[in-house]
Amino acid sequence: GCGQAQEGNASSVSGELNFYTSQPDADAEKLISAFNEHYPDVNVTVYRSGTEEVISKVQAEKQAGEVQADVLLVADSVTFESLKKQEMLLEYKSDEAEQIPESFVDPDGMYTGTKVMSTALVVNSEKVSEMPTSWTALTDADSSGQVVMPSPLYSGAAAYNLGVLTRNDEFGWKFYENVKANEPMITQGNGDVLKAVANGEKSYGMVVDFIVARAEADGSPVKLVYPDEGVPVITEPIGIMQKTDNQPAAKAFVDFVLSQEGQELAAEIGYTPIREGVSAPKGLKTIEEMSVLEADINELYQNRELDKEQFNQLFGE
Amino acid sequence: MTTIIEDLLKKFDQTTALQNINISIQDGEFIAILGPSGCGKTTLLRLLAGFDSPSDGSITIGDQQVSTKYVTLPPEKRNIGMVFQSFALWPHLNVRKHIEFPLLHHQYVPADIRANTAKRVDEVMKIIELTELANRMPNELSGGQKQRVALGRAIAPKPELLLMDEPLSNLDAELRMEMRKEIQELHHLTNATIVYVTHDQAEALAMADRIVVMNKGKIEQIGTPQEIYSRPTTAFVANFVGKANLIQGTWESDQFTPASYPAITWPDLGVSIPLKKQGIYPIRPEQLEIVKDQQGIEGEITSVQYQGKEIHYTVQADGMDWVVHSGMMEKFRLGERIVLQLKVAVKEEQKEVVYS
Amino acid sequence: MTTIIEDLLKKFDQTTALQNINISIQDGEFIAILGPSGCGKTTLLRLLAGFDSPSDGSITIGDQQVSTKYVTLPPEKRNIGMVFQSFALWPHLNVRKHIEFPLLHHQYVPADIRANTAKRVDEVMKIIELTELANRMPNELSGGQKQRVALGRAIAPKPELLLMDEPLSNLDAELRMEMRKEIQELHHLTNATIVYVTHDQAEALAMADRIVVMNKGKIEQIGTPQEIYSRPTTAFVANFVGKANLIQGTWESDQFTPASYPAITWPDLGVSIPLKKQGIYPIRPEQLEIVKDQQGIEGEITSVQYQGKEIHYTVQADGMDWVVHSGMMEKFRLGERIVLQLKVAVKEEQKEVVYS
Amino acid sequence: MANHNHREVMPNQALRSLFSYKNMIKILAILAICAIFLLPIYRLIMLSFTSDGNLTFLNYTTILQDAATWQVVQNTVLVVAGSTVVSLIIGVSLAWLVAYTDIRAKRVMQIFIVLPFVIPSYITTLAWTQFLGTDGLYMKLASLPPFSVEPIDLYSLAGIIFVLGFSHYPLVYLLTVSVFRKIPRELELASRASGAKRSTTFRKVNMPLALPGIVSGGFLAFLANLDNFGIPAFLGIPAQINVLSTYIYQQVVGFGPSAFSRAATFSVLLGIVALIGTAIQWLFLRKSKRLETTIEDKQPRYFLGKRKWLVELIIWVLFFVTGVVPLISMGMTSLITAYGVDFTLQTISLENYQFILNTSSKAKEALGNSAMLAGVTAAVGIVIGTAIAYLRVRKPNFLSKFTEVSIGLPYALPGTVMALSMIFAWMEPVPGWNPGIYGSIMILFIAYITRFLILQVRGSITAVMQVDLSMEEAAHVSGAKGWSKWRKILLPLLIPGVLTGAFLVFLSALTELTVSSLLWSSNSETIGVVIFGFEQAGYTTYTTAFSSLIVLLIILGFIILYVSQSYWNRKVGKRT
Ligand SMILES: Nc1ncnc2c1ncn2[C@@H]1O[C@H](COP(=O)(O)OP(=O)(O)OP(=O)(O)O)[C@@H](O)[C@H]1O
Ligand SMILES: Nc1ncnc2c1ncn2[C@@H]1O[C@H](COP(=O)(O)OP(=O)(O)OP(=O)(O)O)[C@@H](O)[C@H]1O
Ligand SMILES: [Mg+2]
Ligand SMILES: [Mg+2]
Repeated sequence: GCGQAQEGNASSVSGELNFYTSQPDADAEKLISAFNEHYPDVNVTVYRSGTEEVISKVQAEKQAGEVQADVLLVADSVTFESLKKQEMLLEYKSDEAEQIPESFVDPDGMYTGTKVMSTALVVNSEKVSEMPTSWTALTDADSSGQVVMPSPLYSGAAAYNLGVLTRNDEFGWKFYENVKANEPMITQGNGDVLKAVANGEKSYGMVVDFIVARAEADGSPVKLVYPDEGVPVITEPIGIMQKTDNQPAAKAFVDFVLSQEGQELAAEIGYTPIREGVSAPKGLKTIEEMSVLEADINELYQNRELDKEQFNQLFGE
Repeated sequence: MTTIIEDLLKKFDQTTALQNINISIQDGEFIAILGPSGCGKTTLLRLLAGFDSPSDGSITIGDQQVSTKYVTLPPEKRNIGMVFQSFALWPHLNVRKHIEFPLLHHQYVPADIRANTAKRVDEVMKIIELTELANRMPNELSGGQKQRVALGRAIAPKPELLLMDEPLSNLDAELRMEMRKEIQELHHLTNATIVYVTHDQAEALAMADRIVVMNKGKIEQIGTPQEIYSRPTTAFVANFVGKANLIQGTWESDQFTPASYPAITWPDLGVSIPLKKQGIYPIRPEQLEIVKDQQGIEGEITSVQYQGKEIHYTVQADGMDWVVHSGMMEKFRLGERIVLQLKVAVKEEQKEVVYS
Repeated sequence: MTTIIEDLLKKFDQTTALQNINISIQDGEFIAILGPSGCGKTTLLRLLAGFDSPSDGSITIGDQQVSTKYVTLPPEKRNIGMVFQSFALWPHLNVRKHIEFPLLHHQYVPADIRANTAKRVDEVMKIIELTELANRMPNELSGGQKQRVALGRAIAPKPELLLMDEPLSNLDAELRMEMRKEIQELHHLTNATIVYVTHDQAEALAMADRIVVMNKGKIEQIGTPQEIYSRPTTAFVANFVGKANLIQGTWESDQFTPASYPAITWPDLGVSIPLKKQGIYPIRPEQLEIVKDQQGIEGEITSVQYQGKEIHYTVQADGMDWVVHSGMMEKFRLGERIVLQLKVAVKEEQKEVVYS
Repeated sequence: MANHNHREVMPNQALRSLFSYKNMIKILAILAICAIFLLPIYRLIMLSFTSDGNLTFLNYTTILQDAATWQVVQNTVLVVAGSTVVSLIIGVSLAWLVAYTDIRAKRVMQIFIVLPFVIPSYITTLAWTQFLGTDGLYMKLASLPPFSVEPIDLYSLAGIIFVLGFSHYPLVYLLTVSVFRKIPRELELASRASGAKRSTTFRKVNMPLALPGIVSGGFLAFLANLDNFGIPAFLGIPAQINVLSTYIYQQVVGFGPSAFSRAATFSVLLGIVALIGTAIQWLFLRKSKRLETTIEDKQPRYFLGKRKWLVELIIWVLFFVTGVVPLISMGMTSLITAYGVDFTLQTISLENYQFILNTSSKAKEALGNSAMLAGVTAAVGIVIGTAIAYLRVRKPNFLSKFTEVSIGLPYALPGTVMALSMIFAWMEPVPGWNPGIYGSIMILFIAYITRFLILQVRGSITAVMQVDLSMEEAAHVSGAKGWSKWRKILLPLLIPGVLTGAFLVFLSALTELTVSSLLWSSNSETIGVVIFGFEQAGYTTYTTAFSSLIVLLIILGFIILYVSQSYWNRKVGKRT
C-alpha cells in the first residue's frame, strides 16, 4: 500500500471485504487497486463470475447458512430487486449517489447503478455495407437467417431487455415474433453473439455495447449501432449485503465506486459512466446522448418468470 | 507338527466338493492325495492352505486350529509352501525373482537361509534346472518350465508343510523322475510334511508314506502304498490304483467262483474283507495270462497297446472288458480269439507282500 | 492330405526354438511328437496350426503351401482342430458353448454334423464325460475337467488335422486310458491325421503310428514305436524313451566291453549302428537283474521306489546311477550292496522284436 | 487358465475381520468417503423436497406434471444414449486397432486420441460448427462433386449426439486398450482354430472378455455426456433443444425462491438417469469373467497387409477432424489480434500470448494452482480410488456397491449443481459450524476429488478385474501380505489401469471449469476460472491463447514422457 491517508476516516476502515461481482477480471482488479490507494488496510477478496453464477453462489450461501459476500455488483437492477425482496440487502444511501440520475438509484437505498450498459445492435462491417439505424434490422425480411441474440433463459441482461422491450409500445411481443420469423440464432450469452457476428456467421446481433466497442477498437470487423428507437440499459448496480460483517469498508467501497474518481476509472476501462459530468470512452455514447428505453423495475421483477416462459413458448415451438 | 483334518465339508453352491474328510498327518509324513479328475483334491489342498474356509469341520495344525467354518488363519500366517496346479506365476517377475520372493517375505524362513538369500536362490535354481533361464519372464517359458518355477518358489523357504497340486503333471517322464527324487530328497533333508496331490498312481505309490485315495469328494481308503495297491478295500481303489478287473461272483471260505463261470474257482490271493463281502474278486492286469487252446475264460482281443517292455491288451469276454498286461514273449493280434487264465503262481508272492 | 514340413526353423529373439525340422506326415497317420520339457514341441504345433510364422522353411498341407517365412495361411482357413496345452478355455462360455463353438463357425464342418449340431454336442459331451457339467463355467471346473473341455472342442467338428498339445497331462491314469482309447477310436473312425505332442513316452508308444523324438529344438529320431523303443539311434532316445542306462565301452564285432569292466562282455541285443559307433551300450532297466554274491557290476542301492507290480531301484556303481526295474520276487533295501547283471535270456526275445 | 478365480478372498475371514481393529479403521474410512460423497447429494435431495422451508412433494408434482419436463427427459435420454454409443463405437474400434494391428505410429496416435479430451469442448464445438458452417471447409468440399451434398446441421439433436460422442470417445479408448492387450492370444487362437473368422472371434471372444474395460469406459462416457453443459448449450440453445444439464442451469439462474428447489428436483431426475446407467453397467459387468493374469502383450496380432494404409488414412482423418481441426482453429484464433479478423500474415501476432504470460499475472498463477490441484487430486485419487476399486472387485458386497454409486453421482451432476451442492455441504457441514473449508483452496481439493474420483475408481476396477485371485494367493503362501503384496505383486500388475485413471483425473482436474468457477476464491484461481473470465469479458482471443498454451503443455508433457520412457527402456533394456 502507499499509505496515503488523505481522508480522515480512511484509517478507521480496515479488515476483510468480500466483493462479489460480474465485472471482468481486469476491471475488478483495477477498481480494487484504486480503492486500496485510499484504503490500504482493507483487504478485498474478489469473487468474479457471470451474473447468473454470482447470484447462484449468493443464494447457495444463503441456503447453506450465511452469505459470505459483503458488497455485490452485478449486471441489472431486476436482480437486485429480487434480493431486495428477499431482504438480503442493507440500506445505504451514499452521498455520492446524488450525482446519479434518480431513475438509476433505488429509492429505498438498497442499490445504486454504477455504470450504463446499453444493449444495442452489432453489425458485421464486412457483410453489411450500409449501417442500419433501427432495431428493424433484426426483423426485416432481408435479415432472415442473419440474426443472433442472447437467450433470456440463460442471460439476466437478455431477460431484462426482453422485459423492457415487450413493455414498450413500439416493440411489444410483436417485435420478438418478427425476430422469430427471421429464424434467429439464440446463444447462451452476449459473448457468443459478438463471436457469431465477428466471424461472419451472422450479420446482425443484439448485444451489450461495451464489448462491441472493445472488439471494434481491437480491429474486429464489427460495428456498434445505437438504434434510433432507443436502447434498454442496465446499470450494473452495487449494493451491500444485509449480513455484512464489515459495514464501514463496504460503505467506503460503494462510495468509491460512485465517486468522481471511481466513475472516471470506469470510463477509462471502457464503460459509459453513470455519474453526470463524466465523459464516456471513445465509441460509446454517454447517458445523455442515448435515448433510454425503460420499464418499471418492480413490474419487470414480478413478471420475469412469465416473460421467460412466454419467450420460451414463442421460440420453443 | 501334526495336521489333523476333522469332518471336513466343503460346498460350492449346489456341488458338494468334499465331505466326511478325516485325515491325520504325522509330522514329517509324505501324504499323497490320489484320485480321479474332479474328486476334490485341489479343493482339499486349498482348504489346507487357508485360501478357502470349510463349510464345516476343522483343520488343526500343531496345536492351533487353523480352519473352521468361522475362522480361517490366512495363508501367510501358516508355515506353508504351495505349488499351484495352474502355476499362478506372476507375469511381471522373472524366474529368479519368483524363487527369491518367498525368501524375502515369508516370516518363517530359517535364519541361515534368510542370511544367504542369493545362495539359496542359486541352489533352488539348480534343483529345478532353470539356472540358465533365470532372467526369463513367465510368458517365455514352456509349460514344464513354468511348473518347475512354481515348484521352486514353493520349496525355496523350506516350509514345514509343503502342499503340492500335481506339481509334475506337465513334465516329461525323465524330468519327472528327477523331480520326484528331488522332492523325496527334500523330504528327507528338511523333514517337511508334504501333502502331494496327484492323479498318477505310480507317482503316489513311488513317493508317499501314505496314500489317501479319494473319489467324488470322499475318502475311499487311506494306507501305505503296499496296502493300497495289494489290499484295496473298495472296488474303486482296486480299479483306480491297481487297474484291477473286478469280477463279480461268490466267495466261499477262501474260494471264489465267478458268477458267469461256475466251473472256475480262484484262490484267495489277498483280497480284503470288504471286497469279499461285496462278492468281488479283483484281478490286476499282470495277474492274467493270455493263452490259446486251453480251458478258461474265452474272449476276443479288442485293443493292443505297445508299451515297450510289455503289451497292454483289452479283451472282451463275458460282456466286459478285461485289461491284461503281458510281456513281449508272445504276441496276439487285434480280433484274435484267446483264453484268459489267472496266473496262480503269483499267489505266494502276492500273499507275502500283503502280509509283510 | 499329407503334411510336409521342410527345413523348418523358428527363432525367438536369441533362442532358436526349432531347427532342421523335416517331417512328412501321411494322410490319416497318428504322429506323436515326444520330447522333454522345452524342446520345442508346442512351438512346432503352433507353426502347424498357423499361429506363428516360421523363421525359415515351409509347411505344405495337401497341395497347398500353408506356411513360409513370407505367407502364413490363417488358422481359421486350415481344416484343423487344436487342443492347447494351457487349455485356452474362454472364461465367459460354459462347457456346452465351448463344444458348440467350432460347430457353428468352422467352415469345414461336415454337412451331417452341421445339420445336427445339438446332437453332435451331446455326443461329444458324452465322450469327454462332462454331460452333467454342461452348464459349468471354466472357473468352476477342476484341472482335468478343463482339459477334457479343450479336447472336446477340438474334436467336435471332426477336423482333418487334429493337433493336440499334451491333451491328457492333467488327467488321472484311468481317465487318461479312456481318453487314449477315445482318441484312438476317433482316429480309426474319422481317419483324421493326428499330431500329438506329449512328454510321456508310454503315451507315445501306445498310441502313435510313428513317433518323432525331439530334443533341444531338433529331431533326434523318427520311427515306429518299436523302432524307437528297441532300436534307438541316439543316446538321447535310448535314455528318454527306454530309460536306458548308457554304458560307455568298446564294440568289437558283436561283442561289447564296458570301459570300466574289461572282464565283462555283453552280446549285441539289437543295438543300432549309430550307437555302436559312439561306443555305447544301452541297457533298459528291465534288462538288468539285481543279484547278490555273484560276479558282475558291484554297487549300492541308493533309492527304492515301490511301483505296485514292480520296484524301481537306483543303484550307484562305477560312479554312475543305474536304474533297474525288478519284479516283486526279491526285495532289496536302501543302502544294500548288490551286484548287477545283464539278463542275457532276454536276448532272443528282444532280437525278435527288433527284427519283426 | 484362470483357476478358482470365482472365489472370494476367504469369505469368513472377511467377516471375522470386521471386528478387528485394523478393519474398523478400514470401515470407518469407507464410511467417511461415503459421507464426503453423499453429503452434497443428500443436501441436494433434501432441497428438492423443500418448498418455502417446508418438506413437501410439491416440486415433484409440479415438475412431473409439466409436459416440458418429459420432453427434456426424452431429449436427455436420446442424447446421452446416442452419444455414448458413438463414443463406444469410435473408442472400441480405435482401441482394437491400436492394441492388435500393425498400424504405425501408435505412440503419436495416443496424443491425438487424447486431444478431444483436453481441448475445451466449447472450442471443439466452435471448430465443428465452423468446419460444417455455410462457408466452412465442408461446404467448400461439398460443392466440388457434381452431385449435391446435404449441408450438415449441427444445431440439432443429431449434432449434439455427434459432437458429444466425438468428444468423449477417449474415455472408452483409454479404458479398453489395455484390457484388449491383456487378453491372452491363445484365447483368440483357440477361436480361430475352431474356424471362427477374425470378426467372429472379435465378437465372440474379445468383446466379451474386454467387457470390464468397454463397460467402464462406456459408463464414464455416459456420465460425461450426461453432465456436459457446454456442447448442448452451444448447439442446443439455438435449436431450442433442452437437455437436463442445460435445463437445470435455466432453473438455477431463474428467479424466485423456488429456483434452487426446482433445480435440485431436476438434478434428482438426472441422478435417476445416472443410476439407471449404473445399473445397466452392472448388468454387463456381472457377465464379465476374469482372465488369466498376463502382462500387456504389445505385439501386433493382426497384420493388415495391403489395407494398412487405408485404415491408417481413416484414422488420421478422424484425428484430423476431432483433434487437429479444433486445434488449428483454436491456434489460429489465438494468433490474431481481434476476433473475426481474417487470418493473414498482417493480422497474426503473439500479442495474446504475451498478454497471458506477461501482462496478466493471473494466468501464470492459475497454471501453478491448477497443476498443483490436479496433481494432488490425482495422487490422492490413486490411493483412495484403487483401494475402493479393490474392495469393489474382491468383496462385491452392498457396502462396496453403495460406495461405487455414491462416487459416480457427483460426476454425473452438471458442474453448476455439483458446485452449489458443495457449497450447501461444506460451508456449514454441521449447521452453525463453518470449518473454513469453503472459501479456501481446500474446497477445490474436496470438490475435485468428489467429482473425479470415479474416473480413478473405474480405471482401477478395470485393472483389478484383470488380476486373477491366484496371483494374490501365491503371494500369500509366499508370506507376503499387506504392503509388500501390493508393492511387489498387485501394483506392478495394476499399474497401466491405475495410471490411466490417474491420467484422466489429472486432465479433468487441470481444465475443470464450471465447478471451480463457482467455488474459487481470489487466491486460488484455476485455469478454468481464468478462461471463464476471459470468455465472459468477450476476450475470445485470450481464451484461445490460454487454451492453446495448455494443450501445448499437455502435448509437451506427453512427449517428455515418451522420450524418457523409451530412453528408460533402452537403458534398462527389454528384460534379458
Ligand atoms: N467354484 C466352484 N463352483 C462349483 N463347483 C466347483 C467349483 N470349484 C470346483 N468345483 C467342483 O468341485 C469338484 C472338485 O474340484 P477340484 O478342483 O478339487 O478337483 P480335483 O480333484 O483337483 O481335479 P483335477 O485332478 O481335475 O484337478 C469338481 O467337480 C469341480 O467341478
Ligand atoms: N515367446 C518366446 N520367447 C522366447 N523363448 C520362447 C518363447 N516361447 C517359447 N520359448 C522357448 O522355446 C523353447 C521351446 O518352447 P516350447 O513351448 O515349444 O516347449 P515344449 O516342448 O512345448 O515344452 P513343454 O513340454 O514344457 O511344454 C523353450 O526353451 C522356451 O523357453
Ligand atoms: Mg485339481
Ligand atoms: Mg509345450
